Amino acid sequence: MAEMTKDRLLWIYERMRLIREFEDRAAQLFAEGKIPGFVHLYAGEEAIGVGVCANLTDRDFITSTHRGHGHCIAKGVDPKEMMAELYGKATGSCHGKGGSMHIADVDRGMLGANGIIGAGGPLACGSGLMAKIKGTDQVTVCFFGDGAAEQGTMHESMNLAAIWKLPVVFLCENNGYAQTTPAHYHCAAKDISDRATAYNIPGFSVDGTDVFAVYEAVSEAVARARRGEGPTLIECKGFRYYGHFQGDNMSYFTEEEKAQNRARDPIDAFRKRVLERGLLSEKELADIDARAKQTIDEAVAFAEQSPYPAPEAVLTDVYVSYA
Amino acid sequence: MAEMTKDRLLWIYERMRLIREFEDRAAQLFAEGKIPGFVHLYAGEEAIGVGVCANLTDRDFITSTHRGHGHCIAKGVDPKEMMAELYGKATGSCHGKGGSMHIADVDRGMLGANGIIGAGGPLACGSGLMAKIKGTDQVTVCFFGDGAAEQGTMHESMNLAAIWKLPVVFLCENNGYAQTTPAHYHCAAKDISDRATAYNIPGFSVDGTDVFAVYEAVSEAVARARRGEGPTLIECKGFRYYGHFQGDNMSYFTEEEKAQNRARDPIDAFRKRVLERGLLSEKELADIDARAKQTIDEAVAFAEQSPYPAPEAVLTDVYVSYA
Amino acid sequence: MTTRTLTFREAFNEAIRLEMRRDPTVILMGEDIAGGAMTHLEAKGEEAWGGDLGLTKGLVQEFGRSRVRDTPISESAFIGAAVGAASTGLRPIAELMFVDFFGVCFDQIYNQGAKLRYMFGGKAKVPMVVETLIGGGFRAAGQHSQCLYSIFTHIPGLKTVVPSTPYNAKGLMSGAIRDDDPVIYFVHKVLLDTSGPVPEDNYVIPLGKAEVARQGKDATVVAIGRMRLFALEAAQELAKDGIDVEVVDPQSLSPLDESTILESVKKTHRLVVVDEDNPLCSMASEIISLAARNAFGYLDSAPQAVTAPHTPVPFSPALEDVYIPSPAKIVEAVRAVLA
Amino acid sequence: MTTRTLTFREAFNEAIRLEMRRDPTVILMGEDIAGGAMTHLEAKGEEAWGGDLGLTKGLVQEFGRSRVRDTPISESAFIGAAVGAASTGLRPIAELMFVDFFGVCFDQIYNQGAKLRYMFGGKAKVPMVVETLIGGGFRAAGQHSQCLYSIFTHIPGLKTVVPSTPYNAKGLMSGAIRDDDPVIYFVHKVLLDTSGPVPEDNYVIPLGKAEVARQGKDATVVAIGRMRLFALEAAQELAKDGIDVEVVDPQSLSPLDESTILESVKKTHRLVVVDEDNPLCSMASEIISLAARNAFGYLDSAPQAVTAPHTPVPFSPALEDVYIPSPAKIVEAVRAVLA
Ligand SMILES: Cc1ncc(C[n+]2csc(CCOP(=O)(O)OP(=O)(O)O)c2C)c(N)n1
Ligand SMILES: Cc1ncc(C[n+]2csc(CCOP(=O)(O)OP(=O)(O)O)c2C)c(N)n1
Ligand SMILES: [Mg+2]
Ligand SMILES: [Mg+2]
Repeated sequence: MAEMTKDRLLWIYERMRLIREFEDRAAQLFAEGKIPGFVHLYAGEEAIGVGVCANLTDRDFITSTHRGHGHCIAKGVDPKEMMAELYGKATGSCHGKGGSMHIADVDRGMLGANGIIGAGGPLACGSGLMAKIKGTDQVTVCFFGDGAAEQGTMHESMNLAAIWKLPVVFLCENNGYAQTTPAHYHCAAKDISDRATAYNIPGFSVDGTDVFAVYEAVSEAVARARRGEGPTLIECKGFRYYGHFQGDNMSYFTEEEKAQNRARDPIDAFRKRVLERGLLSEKELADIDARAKQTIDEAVAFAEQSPYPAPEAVLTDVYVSYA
Repeated sequence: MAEMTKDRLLWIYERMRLIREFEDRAAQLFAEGKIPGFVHLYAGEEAIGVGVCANLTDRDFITSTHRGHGHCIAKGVDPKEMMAELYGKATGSCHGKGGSMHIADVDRGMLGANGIIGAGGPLACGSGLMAKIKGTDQVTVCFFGDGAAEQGTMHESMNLAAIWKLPVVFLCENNGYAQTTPAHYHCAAKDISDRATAYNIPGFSVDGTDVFAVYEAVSEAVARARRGEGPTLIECKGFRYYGHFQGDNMSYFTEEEKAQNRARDPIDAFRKRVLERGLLSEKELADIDARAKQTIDEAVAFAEQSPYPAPEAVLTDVYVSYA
Repeated sequence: MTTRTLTFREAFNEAIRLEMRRDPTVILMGEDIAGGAMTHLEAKGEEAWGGDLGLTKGLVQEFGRSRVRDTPISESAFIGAAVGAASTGLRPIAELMFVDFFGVCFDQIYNQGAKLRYMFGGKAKVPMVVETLIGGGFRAAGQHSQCLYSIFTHIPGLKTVVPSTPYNAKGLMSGAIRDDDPVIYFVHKVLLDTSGPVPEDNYVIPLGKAEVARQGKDATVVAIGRMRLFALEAAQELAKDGIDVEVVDPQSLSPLDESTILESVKKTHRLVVVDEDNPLCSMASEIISLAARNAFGYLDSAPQAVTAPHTPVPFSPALEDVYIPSPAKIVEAVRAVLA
Repeated sequence: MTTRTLTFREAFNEAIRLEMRRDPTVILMGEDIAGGAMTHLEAKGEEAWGGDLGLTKGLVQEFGRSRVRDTPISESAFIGAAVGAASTGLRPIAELMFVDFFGVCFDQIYNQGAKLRYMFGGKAKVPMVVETLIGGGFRAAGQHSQCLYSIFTHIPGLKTVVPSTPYNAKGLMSGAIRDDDPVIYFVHKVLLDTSGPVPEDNYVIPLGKAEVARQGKDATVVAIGRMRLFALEAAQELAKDGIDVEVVDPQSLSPLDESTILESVKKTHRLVVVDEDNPLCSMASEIISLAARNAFGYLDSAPQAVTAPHTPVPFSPALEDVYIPSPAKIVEAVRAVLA
C-alpha cells in the first residue's frame, strides 16, 4: 500500500462509504415499502468492489451480479440514477425498466447487474474479446459469487478466456453463502481459487474485508491482463451484513457469526489502518462521511421527486428497429 | 494384472475384438450406403471401454456419448440389436427410433449413447443418486470426451457428485480431438485430470491404449465409489482410427500421427503382452478372432433381414400415456 | 372428507408431503429448499426458508436430508440428475426456482427427460416433476417474471400443468407426481397467498382435464393460471350488463383438453383467450388456432387474444401493471367478440 | 449486376465473406469453423472442415485467426461472448452448430442478448447473428433434426429468419449482419446443396419482408424454409387440376410480414400453413391465429396446418420420411380447405 497516493486513499474511502450509505438507506426504504422487488445489498463487501475498481479506468469493463449496487458505485455509476432506478422511476439508470437487478451504464464500462447466476462470465469474455481483437488495452473484471462458481457458465468462461488469453479477471466474491446455502456445502473445492488449476491460470484467495489486499491482488492480475497474458482467478473471502435479499430473516446466521462479521467491518478496518499510519486524518474521514450521507440524501430526494415512466414506455427499447 | 483370471483375459480380448470388428464393418456398411446418419466409430479406443466395463456388473450403470458402440458392446448390449439399430430396423435396440447416437439398454445398465456433448454427466449423477438413496452398491461410470470436458455440465456434475459423495466414476476419453479441434487448443488444463483439484477428488491420467492400466485405475475408483467415498476423475489418453464421423477426410491428422497411432494399437498391445507372458495362446486368440467375426457377420445378416418399423410407429413411445 | 381453507402454498406443500409419505421413491431437490447444512437450524428442527417462497417448508424435517436435498446453483446437474434418477427407479421432484432460469438447463429437460423414452424405442420411463415459479406482479423484472410455458408445451415428451387455485394446485401436483412421464408444473408467484377450500385427503386431478370455472352462454373465455381469476372478475363485471361468460381453465396445457374447449366454443360461438405469456407462438395462439381449425363453422366472430405484449417484463410498477393482462382488458375483448 | 448459379452453401458463405470485407468489426466464432490449431493445414492454406457442413469454408484463410475463431464445446461461453462483444463494439456471428444444442446455452441468447437493451432502458445495442442448422432428412435422429424456431420467435428481443433459397440465404444473411438487433438465422441442412441464381454483388433482403413465391387465387399456402419447396411442388401438382395456389414464404418469422400474409388470405379466402416444426405453440398455429384474428370475415373455410407430429424426430428412414411434411400432405390439405 506504500505506493498508494492520498487521492486514491480518499477515493477508496469515499466509495466504500457511499456504498454503505446507499445500501443502509435502500434497506430502510425497502422496509418502508418505497422500493419494490428483489433487492440484494452489498453492505459488508465494500472492500471488494472498491479495491477492484481502484485498478480500473472508465474505459475498462466490469460484469456484475444480482448484488450489483456496490459494483456500480465503485465503477462510477451515478447514485441518483441508481436510486431512481430502484424506485422504478423514469429518471433511473434504465428508465425504470431494469430495477436493482439490471442497473447498467455501458458508457462507464458497467455491463450490467444480472439476474442470472453465472451469466456475467460469458459476457466478460465478450468485452475481453472485443478489446483483444481491436487491440485496445481495456480489461474486464467479472464479478461472481461463491454460489455462481458452481454454474457451468463460469467453467466454460474461464477455460475460454484462458485458451484465448483474454484480458479478463475472474473475481469471486465468496461471502460464505449462496442464499441460505453455505459455501462449504455447495462447493467441493477447498478454496474456489483452487479451480485456477483447471485452467492453468494464476489463482489466489485474499481477505475480502481488506481493501489493500484486494487492491494489490487485482492490480497484479490487471497488469497481467493488459500485458496480454490472459486471465487470473481471484477469490475474495468476506461476508454480507444483510440477508440474501430484503425480507430474509437470516435464521441461518448464528449470533457468533454476526458478531465475527461486525468485528471484520471493512470500513472500520480501513479507518483504523489509515489513522494509525497517519495517512488520513479524522477530519478528512469525517468530511467524506458527511459528503456521502448528503449524496445519498440527494439521491433519495431525486428518486422521490422523479416521475414514473409513461405507460407507452412498456413498448419501447425492445429492438433498435422492428419492421 | 497379476490377479487377472484367464476368463477375464479372454473376456477382455473378446470384447475388444468384437468392438473392432463391429466398427470396421460399420465403416464399410456406411460407405456402401447401408447405414444412414451420423456414425462415430470407436476403433482405437477399445482398451478404454473394455478396461472400464471389466470392473462392472450388469447392475452397474454407464452413461455414454455419441461415440457409444464400444461402450455398448463392453457393457453387454447385443451386437445384433445394435447393428439392426444402425440400419433403422424394427428389431434394433431402439426399434429404429434412435440410431447410432441413441443406442441404449437400460436393463443392462447402459443408459444411452447421447447426441449432446456433456449430457451424460448429470444423468450419471442421477443413477448415482438413485443408488445412494436406495442404498444399493451400484456404481455409475460416466464416459465423456476431451471436448466434453469444456461443457459446463461436466463441471456441475463433478462438483455435485463430489459434495454428495455419489458413486460415480468420471471417465474422460481423451483421444486428442473434439471433431477437428485438438485438445491442446480447446483445453486450458495441462491434463484434464488436473481438474480433479477443482472438486477435491482423486484424479489421474492413464494410457488409454493399455487395457491393464485402464482396468487398474478404474478398479480403484470403483472400489472407492462402492465404499461410499465419492467420485474419481480418470483421464484415458488414446486416439481414434477413423474420422470424427464417417465421411470425415481426416485432413487434420498428419501421416506421422496416423503411423504413431497404428503403432499403439490397443489390441496388438494386449496380444503382445499376453503372449509374451504366456497368459493366452495364439490358438485361444485365433478362436476369439473367428468367433468375433462370426458374431458380427450374424449381426449384419440379422440387420439386413429385419423389417423396417411400420409407419404408425412414428407416433408411439412418446409418452407412457397422453390423455 | 373434511375440507379446510388453505393457501395455494399450503395446498402445494401438502400434496408433496402426502405423496412422499405414500411413495418412498419420491424425492425432492432444489436450491435452498432444505436450508443448507445448517446444523444449528437442524438442532432446532428448522430449515432456513424451505425454498425461496417457502413452497417446501417443513419437508426436510419429516423426510430427512437424503430425500430432501439442497443443491448447488447447478440446474443442469441436478435437473439432469432427476432425469437419470427417474429412469433408474426414483420419482424425483426438482425445483427450478424461477422458470426464467430454464435457459441454463433446458437441454436436460427437453433433449434428455423429454426424449429418452422415444429415442430408446419405449424402453425407458422418466417419471419426474419439475416445479417452477412463473409470472409477473412481484416487480422482479425481465429475468424473474416470465411465463414461458408455451416453450415447454411445444416440446413432445413433456407434459405441462398450470394450476390456478389451492384445490387444483394440490390435485394436479399429486397427479403430476404419479404420472409416468416428465411433467413441468408452473406455479404463479402471485397465487401463493391466495386461499380456498382444499380436502384433507390425497386426491388426484388427472392431467389433460380442463375445468369450466364458470358456466355461460354468450362467450367462451379460456384463461390460463392466474388469468382464470381475472377472467372470473371480468365475467362478474360483464354479468352486470347481462353478458353471460363461460370461463374455461385448461389446467393442463399438454395434454390439452381440446374437447372441453371446443364444446364451449360450439356452445357460445365466441372466443377470447387470456394468457400472461408473450403473444408469438403462445398458448393463446395455439388455442385460437385449435378453434379456427376445428370449430370454424361455429365461430360467429373473430377470436381475440389478451396477452402480454411482445416485450420483456418491465420492472417499474407503473409499467408492469400495464404489461400484465387485466380484467378490464378481458372485458374489452369480450365486448369486441360480441360486437 | 452479374448473376451466377450458386449452392445455398456458397451463397451463405459469400454473404459472410462480403460483409467481413465491408466491416472489420464483423467476426465469426464456432466449433471447428477454422480447423483447430492445425499448423500443417495452415501451412497448406487449408482448414479442416470450415464447419461441420462446410458453411464457413475458406473464411479463416481470408480473414485470419483473430476474426475467425474455433471455439471449445462451450456454447454458453462463446455465444455469451458474442453478446458481450456485440454490446461493446463488434458485430459477431456465432455458429450454433445444430439448433438442437440451444438447450445448453439459451440463457445467453434469450435472457442476455435478447433483453439487455430493454432492461437497460435502451442504453445497449446487441448487433449479433447466431446461425444454426435445423431440420430433418439427414437421419440424424431426435437431437440433431429439430426446427425449434418457434421457441426463438416467442422471445421478445430476438429476430428470426428462415431462408429457403440461395438468393434469400445471401440477402437475409447480409441483412442479419447489418441489423442492430440479435438475429437468429436458421439454415435447413437439406437446402445446403440446392442451387439457384445469386447476384455477385452484396445485396440486402430487409428482415420482416415475406416473398410471394407463387401467385395464385384459389388458396394461400404459407410455407416456412424448406417447406417452400414442397409447397411449390404441391402447387404444380394442384395446377394440373386447375387449382391455383399462392405460396407465401415469410422469410422472417420475427418480425413477421403480417400484411403480405393477410392480403393473400383476403384474396384467396383459404389458408394452409406448412411448418416442419412440432405443432403445439408453433409458427403454424401463430399464422393461423393471425388470420383468424385479423381476416376472419374473409376466410371461407377452416384453415389447415401441415406440420410434423407432436413427437421427437425418429431416426429410421422409414419413420423420418413419414414424420416430415410432404408435398402430398400439402396437396391433401389444400383440397381440404377447398372442399
Ligand atoms: C441460474 C440461476 N439460478 C438460481 C438463481 C437464484 N439465485 C439468485 S441469487 C442466488 C445465490 C447466489 O449466491 P452467490 O453466487 O454466492 O452470490 P451472493 O448472493 O452470495 O452475492 C440464487 C441461487 C439465479 N438467479 N440464477
Ligand atoms: C452441446 C453440443 N455441442 C456440440 C456438439 C457437436 N459435436 C458432436 S461430437 C463433438 C466433438 C466431441 O469431442 P469429444 O468430446 O472429444 O468426443 P470424441 O468425438 O472425440 O469422442 C461435437 C462438437 C454436440 N453434439 N453437442
Ligand atoms: Mg455468496
Ligand atoms: Mg475427443
